[in-house]
Amino acid sequence: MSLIETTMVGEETAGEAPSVSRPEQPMQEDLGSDFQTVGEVRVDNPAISTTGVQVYYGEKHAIRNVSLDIGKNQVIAMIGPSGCGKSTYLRCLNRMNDTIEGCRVEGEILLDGENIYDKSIDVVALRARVGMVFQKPNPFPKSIYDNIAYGPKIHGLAANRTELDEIVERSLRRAGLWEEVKDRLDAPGTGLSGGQQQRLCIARAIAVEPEVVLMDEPASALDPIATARIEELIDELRENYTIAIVTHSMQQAARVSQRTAYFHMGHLVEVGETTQIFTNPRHKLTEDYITGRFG
Amino acid sequence: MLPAEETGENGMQNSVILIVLLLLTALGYHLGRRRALHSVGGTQAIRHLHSLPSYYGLYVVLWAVIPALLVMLLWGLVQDTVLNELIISTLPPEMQSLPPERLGLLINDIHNLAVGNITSEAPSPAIKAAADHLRSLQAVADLARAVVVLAIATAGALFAWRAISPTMRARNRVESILKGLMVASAMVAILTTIGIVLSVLFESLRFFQKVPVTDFLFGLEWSPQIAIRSDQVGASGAFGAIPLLAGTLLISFIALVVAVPIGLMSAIYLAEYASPRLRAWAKPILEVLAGIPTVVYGFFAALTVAPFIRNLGESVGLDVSSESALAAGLVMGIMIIPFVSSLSDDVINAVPQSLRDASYGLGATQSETIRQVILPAALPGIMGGVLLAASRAIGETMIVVMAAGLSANLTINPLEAVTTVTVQIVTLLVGDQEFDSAKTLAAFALGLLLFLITLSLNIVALRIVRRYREQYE
Amino acid sequence: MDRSRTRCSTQSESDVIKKTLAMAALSATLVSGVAQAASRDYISIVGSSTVYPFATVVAEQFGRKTRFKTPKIESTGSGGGMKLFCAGVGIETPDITNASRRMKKSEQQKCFDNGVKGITEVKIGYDGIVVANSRKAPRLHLTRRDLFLALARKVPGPDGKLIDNPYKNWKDVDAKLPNEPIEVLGPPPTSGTRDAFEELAMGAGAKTFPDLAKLRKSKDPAEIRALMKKLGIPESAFNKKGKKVFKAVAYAIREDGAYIEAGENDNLIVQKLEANPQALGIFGFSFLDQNADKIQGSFIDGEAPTFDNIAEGKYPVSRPLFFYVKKAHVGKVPGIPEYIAEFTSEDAWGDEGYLADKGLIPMPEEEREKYRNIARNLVQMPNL
Amino acid sequence: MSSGNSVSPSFEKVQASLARRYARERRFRAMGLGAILLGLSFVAILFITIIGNGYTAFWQTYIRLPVYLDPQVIDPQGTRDPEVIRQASFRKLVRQPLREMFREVKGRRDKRLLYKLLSDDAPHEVQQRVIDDPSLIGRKVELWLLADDEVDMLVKGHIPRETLLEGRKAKLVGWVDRLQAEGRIEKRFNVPFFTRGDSREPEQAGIAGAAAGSFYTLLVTLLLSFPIGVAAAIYLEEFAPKNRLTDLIEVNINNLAAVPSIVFGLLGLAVFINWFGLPRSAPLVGGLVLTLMTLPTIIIAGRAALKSVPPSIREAALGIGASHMQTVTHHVLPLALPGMLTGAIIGMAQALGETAPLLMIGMVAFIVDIPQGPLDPATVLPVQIYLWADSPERAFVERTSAAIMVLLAFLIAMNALAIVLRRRFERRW
Repeated sequence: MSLIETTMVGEETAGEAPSVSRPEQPMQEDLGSDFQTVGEVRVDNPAISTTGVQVYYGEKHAIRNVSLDIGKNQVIAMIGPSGCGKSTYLRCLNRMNDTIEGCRVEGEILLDGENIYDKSIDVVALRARVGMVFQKPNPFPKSIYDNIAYGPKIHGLAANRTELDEIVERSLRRAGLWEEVKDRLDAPGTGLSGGQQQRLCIARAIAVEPEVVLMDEPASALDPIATARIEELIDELRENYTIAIVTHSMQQAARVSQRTAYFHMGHLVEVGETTQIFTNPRHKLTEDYITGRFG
Repeated sequence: MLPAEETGENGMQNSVILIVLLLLTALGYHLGRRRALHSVGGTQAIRHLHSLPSYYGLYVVLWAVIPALLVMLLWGLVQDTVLNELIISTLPPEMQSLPPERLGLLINDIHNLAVGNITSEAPSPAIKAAADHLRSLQAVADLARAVVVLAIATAGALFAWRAISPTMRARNRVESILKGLMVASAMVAILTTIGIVLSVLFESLRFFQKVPVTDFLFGLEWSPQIAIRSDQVGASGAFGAIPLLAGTLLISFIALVVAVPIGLMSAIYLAEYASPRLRAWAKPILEVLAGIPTVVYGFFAALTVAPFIRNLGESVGLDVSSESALAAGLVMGIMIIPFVSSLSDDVINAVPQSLRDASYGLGATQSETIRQVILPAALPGIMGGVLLAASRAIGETMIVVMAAGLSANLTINPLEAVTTVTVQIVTLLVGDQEFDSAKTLAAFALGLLLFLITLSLNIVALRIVRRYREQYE
Repeated sequence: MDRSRTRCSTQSESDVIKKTLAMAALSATLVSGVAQAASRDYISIVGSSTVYPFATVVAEQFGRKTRFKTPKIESTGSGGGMKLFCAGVGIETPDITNASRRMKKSEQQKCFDNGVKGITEVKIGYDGIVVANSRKAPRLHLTRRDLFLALARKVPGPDGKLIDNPYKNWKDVDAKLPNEPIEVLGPPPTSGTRDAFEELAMGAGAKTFPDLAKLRKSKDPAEIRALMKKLGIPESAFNKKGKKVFKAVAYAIREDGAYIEAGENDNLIVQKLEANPQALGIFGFSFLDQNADKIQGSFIDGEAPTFDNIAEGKYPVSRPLFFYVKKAHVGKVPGIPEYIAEFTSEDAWGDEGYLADKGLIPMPEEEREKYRNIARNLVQMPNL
Repeated sequence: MSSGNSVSPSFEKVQASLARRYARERRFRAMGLGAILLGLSFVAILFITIIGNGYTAFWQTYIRLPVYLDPQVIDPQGTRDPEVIRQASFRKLVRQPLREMFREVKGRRDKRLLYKLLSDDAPHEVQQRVIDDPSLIGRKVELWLLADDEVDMLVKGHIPRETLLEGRKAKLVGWVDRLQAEGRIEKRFNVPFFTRGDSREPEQAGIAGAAAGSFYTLLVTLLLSFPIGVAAAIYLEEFAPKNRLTDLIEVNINNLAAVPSIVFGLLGLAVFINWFGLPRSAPLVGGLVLTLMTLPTIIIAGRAALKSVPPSIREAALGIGASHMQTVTHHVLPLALPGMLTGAIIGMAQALGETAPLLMIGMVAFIVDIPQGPLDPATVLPVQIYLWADSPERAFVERTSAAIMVLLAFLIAMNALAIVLRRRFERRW
């Protein structure tokens, strides 16, 4: 385990003008191509370990040299202002970026020690291991049952109908949705409320038994009560899954995650224990962001 | 070339009126806008206006144009009648007392003379005088029309202009006029249907007086060749529509069997797999198929495909009719591929990306995503496309006229010749047979039948589509 | 801010104006359209698709030689033409209708009822109906009896009673004919060609059977009933006129697939014959004439379907063609007498006229003279 | 770094299924590609057949003859007045060189056949030349004159020599051979094909009349059906309340899309001709009928395009205080317009190729004069194709195909427009 201590650049920035901050301008600050992340990027038992990830959308350099570990059975929150690249980074982790034309990923992303961008890696199998939940609830135009059963069916996880029933029930229970929908499994998934739909999508993701679940602002389209349900759920899921969550809400990050990573203009600025990040940010940009000076 | 001149003159007069009208509207627009602005004291106080200044301008324009055009149209409709009446009243009494058709011919002669066309007989002085009179009347009428139309336009504009005040709800008024126009446009569909029903209903009723409805609807034999003409006696004259319907359905079915898989798979490939370049080329090329005239397809079917199928059949020992339903169906299928593919493609593109993401995020392959997520979501739209294609197939005429033949066999063997409803309509209507026989009338009855079938089919289909929509929206 | 707002809305409103103007232009066209409909300065001709090719040549020559506009000729079929022609008098109705058969009494009655009283009938020549096959196959020598036996729905069986046509092969019809299945592409019942073929070929073929010939002539109900019984014709088909019963038998073409109704497009039949050498086709002589490299006409009763044979009346299956003129329109629609004069000139319908080049079989000279007089003097067809 | 592959049991199942799933994926993809290739090959076969049949029609056979423009025949008084020249008979002048060249031809019949080397139109051509340039009078000029269609077919090889040798016109072959040997026969670009109206003589027949007819017909159709179609689509999709009337309209539109075109012909006959008294064979009536026919297509496509504009855009516009109408005209309509245009182009393409309904309203007609407006009697390109296809003369076969080629050229132009529109405006929501 190499611990990359990278305070140099950060200290410089922080030391230069802590009080002369120009909150209206930090977005223009270019951190430079040799910027080094502040904080501990590596953990002891990573589910995913990334090193020097670069993402380009055509000409646009969207992710700049990000190295980060995602610990097993942990929740890691990615925060940062809009357009900072946190979603892009998340989508690298199960190669969802492949579906976007003109997107190019460089660097090393290891899942259980295998580089997922390696030619030998099968993207379908990868996504079965690294599931994803999206910002907007996107249930299929099918019944609730079929929504959950979809993944297990295509992957051939259930040998027969009984097994499939079990998987559906288990997933819905884990997602805390079973009691609400058990009487209407044949109703269309699109007929549920927003919060229920999102939990349905989570249930759908975990029905495939992934190792890692990526969540891209899963609660941003939901009301506070539904959000609270989702947050509870994330906390419960941590037992079985590794979760990476992108969120705009710092409170949410503080509530659900163990580690937090702060992104800024494609750079991973700072990463650390959630409590540390929120109570004692080490980089000035992180501090500005969490204290609400911009973003 | 003289008549062309006449048309030109008429057209020129119209275009002059239209150009002046155009200038008037431009002026009206400008003035209306200015008055609106002035009424509140300039651009600074624009927020005191109820609507944007341009709406006031538009309001003036609509008032100028719509009444003027209506009057112009109406004038055009009555001018000739009125002029003819005037001319007739000046004709000698013995001419006036002619029966109306003859009088019409006489008027034609006068018109031809008036515009300087060659006439056959040396015109009588009375006719000559009438022609001169007509010419001068026409000149007066044209002038009067221009004056009246433009006056009405000006009056309308002035009226609207004077009504402008800051509190006038110009936007709402303009919008309700536009909305009225839209409703009128939508009503065209209903008018068309009424027109169709009326055009075929009466003749059909006359047919059903001669041939019982039940014989027509449930008869298993179609053989209009005998017992129709007054000097022919029939052994088996029959007007059973079932063989025709069966033939229509057989050919349409073959067409759909060809077009739906090819069209749908093409649409899927183009929407989901193809590079933008292939897509940009292949889609329009496929659409060319929809635009190739059916006459061309008819020849293609009859001269290239039918002999080919026949030879192919013979080489494997099958007895294939030279006008097989298969040939017509295949070619018709080719024709309707783009109906399926274009519309499916649009619908597939309209399926939200988030559904694709969700499926990929679960580790589905592209084909799994397409088959299990995108297609079900796009199904109502695709059904719409298939439905449109099916209606094309059922209603298609020229291909089957040329390739499917006329023998009304009740069969489901695609290698035999069958006939369709449309073919029979055409043959019955443009043949050499005596008119007003049950045969001609049968064409209208077939038209009505076809119309009713497609109507009920569409109502059912629309219900299905709607239920899907409600489920997934 | 304000300015951009206004501009934005003006733009879309200019669209509205454009649309309004387009509508205006169109309504103006409609207006002038209605006005125009009140007069006509060209001859309007409708009718048979068989006469169409001849009428069009005449019309073109007429348009070129005279100062009148070239007539408009629609191919509506004889029946459709009659319907339009008899709809009434007035410029919205046609001046002349072509027909590949004589005007029927019922049609003349309709004309009369609608005020079309003066009609001149002009016979213009003949059209031979040929039975042809691909040049790839041997040329056939048929008789009208062969045609009847091959194509009738019911034919006299061994015991003289009528039976469903059993012949599937030409050899069964006549041992001299080739061993090929019977497959004949021909016109549908709606066609004038079919009418003529039934009468001239099938009817004549049927008459070679003595019982049928007797039936045709008979007007005695008892004799008819006896003959019908002998022939096995059901009672229900009885008619006072033996001829009608005869027609019902002789003119009925089989519907078991050996005779294929192939539409009115004769060119298409030619192409199909080429693709399928076993098949025979039935169509007008002009198509044979033009496609002599691809198809050959069968001999019928020993006569080849040649121009001369048809003109001389040797070839048995040919029919007359006509046109009808509405007298009321003469003088009111410019050019009608001149058009008739062109049609009936020797240059056009003569033995060496341009119509002969197009495949019309000219009438004998006396007949031409007769119809020329009728046409030029607009002699009225006898009223009912 | 990582603890190796602690693969879960479910993942094993995933891996086990992969090969099968990828095979299915490949099959599916191949099917898609196959479908496209099949579709494209249909287009190719059609085009090859048509072009193979028709390209020869763009060249026409001409015969070069030394014509003496005899002043005695043309203009004895020497007035050089075009009116005088117009009255003169040029037929003799054109036949003279043939007589001189083939002195051995005797007998009325053979002479007539000899004159058949040239088209009927040849004298008119010479006449026009002389009118354009009266100084030619009195000179002997070598002129290229239009050959008869049979000569043309012979030169192009569409009629085998053997067949002609068997027939009444056997002698033609020898004469043509001689002219060819003397270099007096040449194939030239067929300009008349594009500038003339219909004719019964194939060598003189052109598509200009039908093209003009198609133009006026489509103009009427476009001007009526696009605004009405778009307005109806907007109303139904954006404004119409959900009630019985709307349902009725909707059912009607969908049904009209399925009504056979021939029935629209019946409607046109009954309503426009018999009731409104509009003239038969007029592009105006054709245009009206085709408008009613294409309206459903345009409305359905228009509604689909409007539907694909996400509601969020409407809400956004309404949210900042735009009226319903403004929302539609400023935001929804511009976004939906490309889709609507695609529908309109498909509709117009249909209209351009439609034959059956025009049969009923008298557009299947022989019309020589090129129509000058939407009210002159006219025919349209597909009907012209239908008519030519039905003509017995062999030379019409290639002309039919050539006319099809021209029609297809128009279609391709229209489709090119559709591509441009789509390329520029297509978007995915």
